[in-house]
Amino acid sequence: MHDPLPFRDRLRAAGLRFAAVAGAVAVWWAVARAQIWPPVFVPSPGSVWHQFLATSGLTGDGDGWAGYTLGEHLLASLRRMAIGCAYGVGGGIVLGLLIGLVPVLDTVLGPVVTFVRTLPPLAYLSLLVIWFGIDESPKVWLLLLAALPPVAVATADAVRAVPADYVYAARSLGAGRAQIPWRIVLPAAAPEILTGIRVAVGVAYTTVVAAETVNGVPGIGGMIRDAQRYNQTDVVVLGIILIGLSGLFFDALLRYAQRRLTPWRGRA
Amino acid sequence: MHDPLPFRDRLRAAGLRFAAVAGAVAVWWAVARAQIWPPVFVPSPGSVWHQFLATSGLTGDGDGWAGYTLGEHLLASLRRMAIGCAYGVGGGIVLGLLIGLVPVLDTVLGPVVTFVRTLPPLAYLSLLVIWFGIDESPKVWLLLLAALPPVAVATADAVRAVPADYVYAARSLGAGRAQIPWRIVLPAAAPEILTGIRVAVGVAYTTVVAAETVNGVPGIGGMIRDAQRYNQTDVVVLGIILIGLSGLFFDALLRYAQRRLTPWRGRA
Amino acid sequence: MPPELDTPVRAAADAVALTGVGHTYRAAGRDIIALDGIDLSVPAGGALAIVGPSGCGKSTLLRMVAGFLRPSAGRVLVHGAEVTAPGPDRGVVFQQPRLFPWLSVRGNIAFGLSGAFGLRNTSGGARASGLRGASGLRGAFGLGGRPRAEREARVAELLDLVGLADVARLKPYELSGGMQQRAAIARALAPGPRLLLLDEPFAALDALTRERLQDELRALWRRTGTTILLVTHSVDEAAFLGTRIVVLSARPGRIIHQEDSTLPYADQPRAEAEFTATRTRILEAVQAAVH
Amino acid sequence: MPPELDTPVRAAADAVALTGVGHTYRAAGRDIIALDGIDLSVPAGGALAIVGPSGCGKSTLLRMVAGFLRPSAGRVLVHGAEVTAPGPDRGVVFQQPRLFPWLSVRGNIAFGLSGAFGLRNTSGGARASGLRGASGLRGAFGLGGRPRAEREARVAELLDLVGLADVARLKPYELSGGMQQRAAIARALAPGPRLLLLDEPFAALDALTRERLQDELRALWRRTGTTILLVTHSVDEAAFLGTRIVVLSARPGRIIHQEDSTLPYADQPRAEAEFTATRTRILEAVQAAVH
Amino acid sequence: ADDEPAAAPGASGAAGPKQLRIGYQLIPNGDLIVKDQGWLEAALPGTKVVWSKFDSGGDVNTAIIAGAIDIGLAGSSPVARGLAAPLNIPYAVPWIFDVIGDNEALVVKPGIDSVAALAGKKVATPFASTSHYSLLAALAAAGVPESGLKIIDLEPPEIQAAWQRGDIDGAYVWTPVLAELRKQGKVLVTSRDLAGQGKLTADLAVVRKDFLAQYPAAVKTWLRQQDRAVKLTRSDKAAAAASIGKQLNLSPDEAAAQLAELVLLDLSEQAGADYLGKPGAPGKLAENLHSAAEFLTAQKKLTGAPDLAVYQSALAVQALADAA
Ligand SMILES: Nc1ncnc2c1ncn2[C@@H]1O[C@H](COP(=O)(O)OP(=O)(O)OP(=O)(O)O)[C@@H](O)[C@H]1O
Ligand SMILES: Nc1ncnc2c1ncn2[C@@H]1O[C@H](COP(=O)(O)OP(=O)(O)OP(=O)(O)O)[C@@H](O)[C@H]1O
Ligand SMILES: [Mg+2]
Ligand SMILES: [Mg+2]
Repeated sequence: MHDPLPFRDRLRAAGLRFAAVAGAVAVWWAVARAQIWPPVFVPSPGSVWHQFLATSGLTGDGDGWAGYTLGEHLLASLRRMAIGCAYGVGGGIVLGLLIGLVPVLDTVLGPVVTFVRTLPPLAYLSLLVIWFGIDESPKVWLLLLAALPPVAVATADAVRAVPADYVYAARSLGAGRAQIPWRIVLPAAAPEILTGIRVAVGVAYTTVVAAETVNGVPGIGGMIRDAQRYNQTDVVVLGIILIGLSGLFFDALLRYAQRRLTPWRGRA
Repeated sequence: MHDPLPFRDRLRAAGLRFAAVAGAVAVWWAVARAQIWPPVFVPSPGSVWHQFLATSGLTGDGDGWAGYTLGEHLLASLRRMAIGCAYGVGGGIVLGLLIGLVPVLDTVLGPVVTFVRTLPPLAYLSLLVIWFGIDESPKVWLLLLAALPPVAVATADAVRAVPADYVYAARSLGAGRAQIPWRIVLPAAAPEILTGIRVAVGVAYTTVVAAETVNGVPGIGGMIRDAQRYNQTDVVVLGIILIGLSGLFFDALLRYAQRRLTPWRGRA
Repeated sequence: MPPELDTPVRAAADAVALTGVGHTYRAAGRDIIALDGIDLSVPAGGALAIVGPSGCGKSTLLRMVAGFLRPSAGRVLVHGAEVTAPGPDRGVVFQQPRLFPWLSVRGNIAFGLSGAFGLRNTSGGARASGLRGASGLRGAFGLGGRPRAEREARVAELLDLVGLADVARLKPYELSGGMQQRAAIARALAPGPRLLLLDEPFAALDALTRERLQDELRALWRRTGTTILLVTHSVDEAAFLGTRIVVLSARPGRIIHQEDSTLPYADQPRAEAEFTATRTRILEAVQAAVH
Repeated sequence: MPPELDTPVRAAADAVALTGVGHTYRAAGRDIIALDGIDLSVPAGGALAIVGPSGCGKSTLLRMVAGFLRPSAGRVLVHGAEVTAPGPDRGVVFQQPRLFPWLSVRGNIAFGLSGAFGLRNTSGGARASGLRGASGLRGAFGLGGRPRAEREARVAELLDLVGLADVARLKPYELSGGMQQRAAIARALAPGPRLLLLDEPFAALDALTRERLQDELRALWRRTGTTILLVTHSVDEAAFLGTRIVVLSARPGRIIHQEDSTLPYADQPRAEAEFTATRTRILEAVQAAVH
Repeated sequence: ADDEPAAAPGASGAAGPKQLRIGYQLIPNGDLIVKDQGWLEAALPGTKVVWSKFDSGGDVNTAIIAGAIDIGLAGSSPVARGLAAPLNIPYAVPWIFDVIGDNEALVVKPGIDSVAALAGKKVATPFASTSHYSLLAALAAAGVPESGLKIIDLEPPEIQAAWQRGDIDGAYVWTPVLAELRKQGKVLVTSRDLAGQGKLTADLAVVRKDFLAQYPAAVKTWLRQQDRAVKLTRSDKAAAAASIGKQLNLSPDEAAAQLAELVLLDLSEQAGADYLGKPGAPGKLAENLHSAAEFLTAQKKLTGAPDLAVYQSALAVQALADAA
């Protein structure tokens, strides 16, 4: 849906965002200041900033956290995220296509996917360890398992919503059965698949702490977990903010991709 | 997308499903039997069945688990799920509509939602306890926070995909601005919102163990955690199966709703 | 909403007035000038037929009057007020049917009659709501806010008018192309708008159904004084219905021929000698437009 | 895929044969009999024009021949083989354009030419691929699997044919209704199918463009021997293009009039005396169909 | 001291709390016996006893801060943290549920014979737990620097899985995973050994200070039930194990075995100088907590250890003495 009279004031948007962020920080500062909740739970912006400086290695007085700088923690987590999401998204698209296109697989695989996507990661973490050890693999697998279902569900549903006439048209134009998924279904379903990917990346993010329960340092999730157990809430909040900001960044990328790749949304 | 030559053999579907389940159990049994992994990790179907009988109170020799029967655990969790999902879905739809419809809110609220939906629940669980205590509220809140984002994202994206002409047509027919969301946008976006709800329920399910970390008995998640602590993997697997089966049930309901409510998918 | 809506319409005033209107789309990295320097007016109660080659900007023009698009240049006035948004005073039949897929045919037609809209529609409603006459329909029809029974009766009459009474419960995707188009016409007529904007409304209909609906539309227009803006590819249709006929040139659309006609007021326009003459003039203009 | 595809077509054989074909939809809890007891055949190289009131089942019939729908009763044979699925031997122009929104106009037209399809199309391709003649196009056109340059040349010619050369890079939603329809026609022609199924292909076009494309279609048909199945609301069009003309009754669609015609083989069919006579006969049949 | 439960209501009387909210954990000690037998409910008839299960001392700390529970169970590490800045939780320790004994231990793969031989190896333990503390204490005692080996953060089920695969060479962990590891490994150090060296770890009771001040009688009753439970473990092991087994969903045999690995102290033993101590003479537990805090400070997990006096004043020795 587009505004009937579109008017894009990027400057205004940036201003609004800035105001919103400034407002949020101000509220945070006030809440921390008023000590409505104990400082262990709501640390002040100042102490979080201080932790940022200390752990990022930007100032001399800190040497990171648990032997790694903030950047190293973040990078380690992002690397896992990237691999896990890549496999999860790829697998989700393939599974979703199979389920959406092949009735037999919908009957058999559909329930399997639904079953698997309800399973709580905390319950099967030890299985991942026994299968994949304690290094990168179990973390990547967990992130994969978190990212896959939203994409699979969105893809399967999107496939069912592809106008049958597109498929008929393509078949009449000589596209073989094997080409339909890639040449018709995937592009036609792209908008909803991209929505599914956006959801999936978010879900993967929420799983990063659980994934880094297993030998998770370096890693932002491991850092958060560690800090939380020692009630170093300023570090926890620092980690949360970093996660959120990087999440914002990737979501913005995905939304950009969505706008570029599926410009016909709301107009076709 | 519909098969060009539709042929629905419900019996065949049921048969296929049954065969798939039987096959899965057989593989499980074989794996457990072969002891590829120690029984602590892969308990046999038999011992899980035994635990089911013992904890469900169906036989005399068991009196449930931690003082509650299996049914009570399941019911407690499902109740939390139902409330959390209801609020999460409701809130997600409202937020999604606001973000999708009001550009200013897209600018300001959009990033907030994205930020929040990346946050790992394990990191803010203690805040929930501080704010909401240790009874039902923090659990319901956690489930709510898990269920809301997929719905909000799917709704906002679906709103953007609503053909502008529908809105124009409605406005020309006398619908006021205030009526557009309910009379046009919501029904037009319904298919994708329902997909979002399906994803959301799945995500809420995966969170149930985390939600029941604190004072989680009765509750299937609490039961799984307890059993894990004492290496009673058969109970863990039993809990996982129950979660998965109830997830299958609710997903089937949602898919049925999807078929009934949005029959035009793939044909309009 | 133009304030005039609640005052009686001055018969002689211009219902639609475009001055220096142009529209430019941006697509594939370049500007596409769809319309350029259009000056045009339709008196209240008049019927403007717009003819022109495919892609010349007819739909664009209609969408600007409807308030779906803002002109890149010039001003679009409807009932004296500048158009800023769609409104219930202007009923629209889109080039593609655009029925609401989640509503049945009946639901689509009833959409504009629902009680909640009552206040907005009453004044405009008095205009074009009567459909009696040639089709044997009778009664002055209430609009939004009227009792349920009255609304239902109106929907039933509209269904009869467009010949969809027996498929009222079907969903749009269960209709044939022509049936969808007829449902869209009934939907636009339902609230009885003062101004009807029709984008090739009869293109998907067989010759006979088309002629019957042309007759109905003319009867409705004569009876209620509704202003009509009709985009059509049929020169016959333009001659039959247009009190003013405008021919646009190929892109960028400019007015290359304009004439007034009294044919629509005749008893049997198609039988008049002038009919053929008008057709020929328009056809020549269109020929000039394409080449 | 019918095995005949790879053998030379026997000129006299029936390209399309329907025996006792009926189709019943289920909607809103009841059965809607769209078509009933249709017996129909089109000789290879013939052109069948189907006329009938809106909603009588014309699109349904076409979709069954295309392999999109399975008949509820009877058999549909194309080139001697029962239709079970859509295939590249049958090019389809839908009633709504149904262009792929993710491809540009050029991309849509080129879709049926992509190399990967080469093997499937070659035999059918030999038939209807040449577009030269009236439109000034020249060369016998290669299909899938042919060199890129050849494919590009073919797309360019098709773009010229339907007058969309200057908007080749636009996306479908950036086109006017008529432009979309023209793009859909070009897309269906591209691979040179043996059988063309056209569902009111010119409905959204202005009179002149329409006439030009009718001429082009006839030229192509005469040159290549492509079999044509044309659904149309225009009696003129049916008389101009149909070597066999069929009139269906209102729902349930049954054949109520059928005639063969040699007009399409004439140099100037519209100028023939028989043209008017044929028109009149068809019109009368349609009138009977509606009432 | 095995008082008639009926004596308690007389003491708390009408001034008793409306409800007593207890945070418990699944650890085979007296608390589970009290819960299973319903002694508290019987001894405090005017009070509604609410039992809430927790998974870690950290969660108990949080719940106390949130004001969601009155009495809870937490390990000595979380209590040492809770009493230090920034938490500064206003709670006191009136009871030691158990001193960790053989139920937490350092197990290593065969072939490793001493703590010193762990240099360069991978050892797993759940971070921030009593086991983590004990592991580091054992390493310090053996003179192995922390940087000399790789210490990995894993939860017990994951430790078992990693051990199974051979990804780790050793682990400091508790039962039941410990029992599984012991089957294929070798125990180098147990927490009982470390307790003997002054590095005691324990599961402690914590009570909100304002609750303690307001309802001393209820706390007294609570202490007496705990004492009664400890005495039951000595007088009727089978009954105690049955109760615990029921709470843990374990067979009585298994429960008995696990119970035996812990050191349970009765009321008079708790008042000894090694533990809580007496009014005016706080016991060594305070030093223990203090050294744990200092240790955490060295680990940069605390910004600074509070004074010993903070820990001494946090021992609810008066309540303990009153219950005697
Ligand atoms: N959304 C759009 N983006 C870019 N260009 C557009 C868009 N809509 C229309 N155009 C261009 O504007 C021109 C006029 O389009 P319009 O739909 O008004 O034509 P029309 O006169 O209604 O044609 P038709 O008779 O074929 O419906 C066309 O050349 C078309 O390519
Ligand atoms: N998907 C469907 N479900 C139910 N009924 C349908 C469906 N499609 C078509 N019909 C019904 O079948 C009948 C024939 O439809 P069809 O589209 O073949 O008509 P048509 O001859 O092409 O009409 P038009 O000229 O208006 O396009 C119509 O009455 C329509 O209501
Ligand atoms: Mg148009
Ligand atoms: Mg049709």
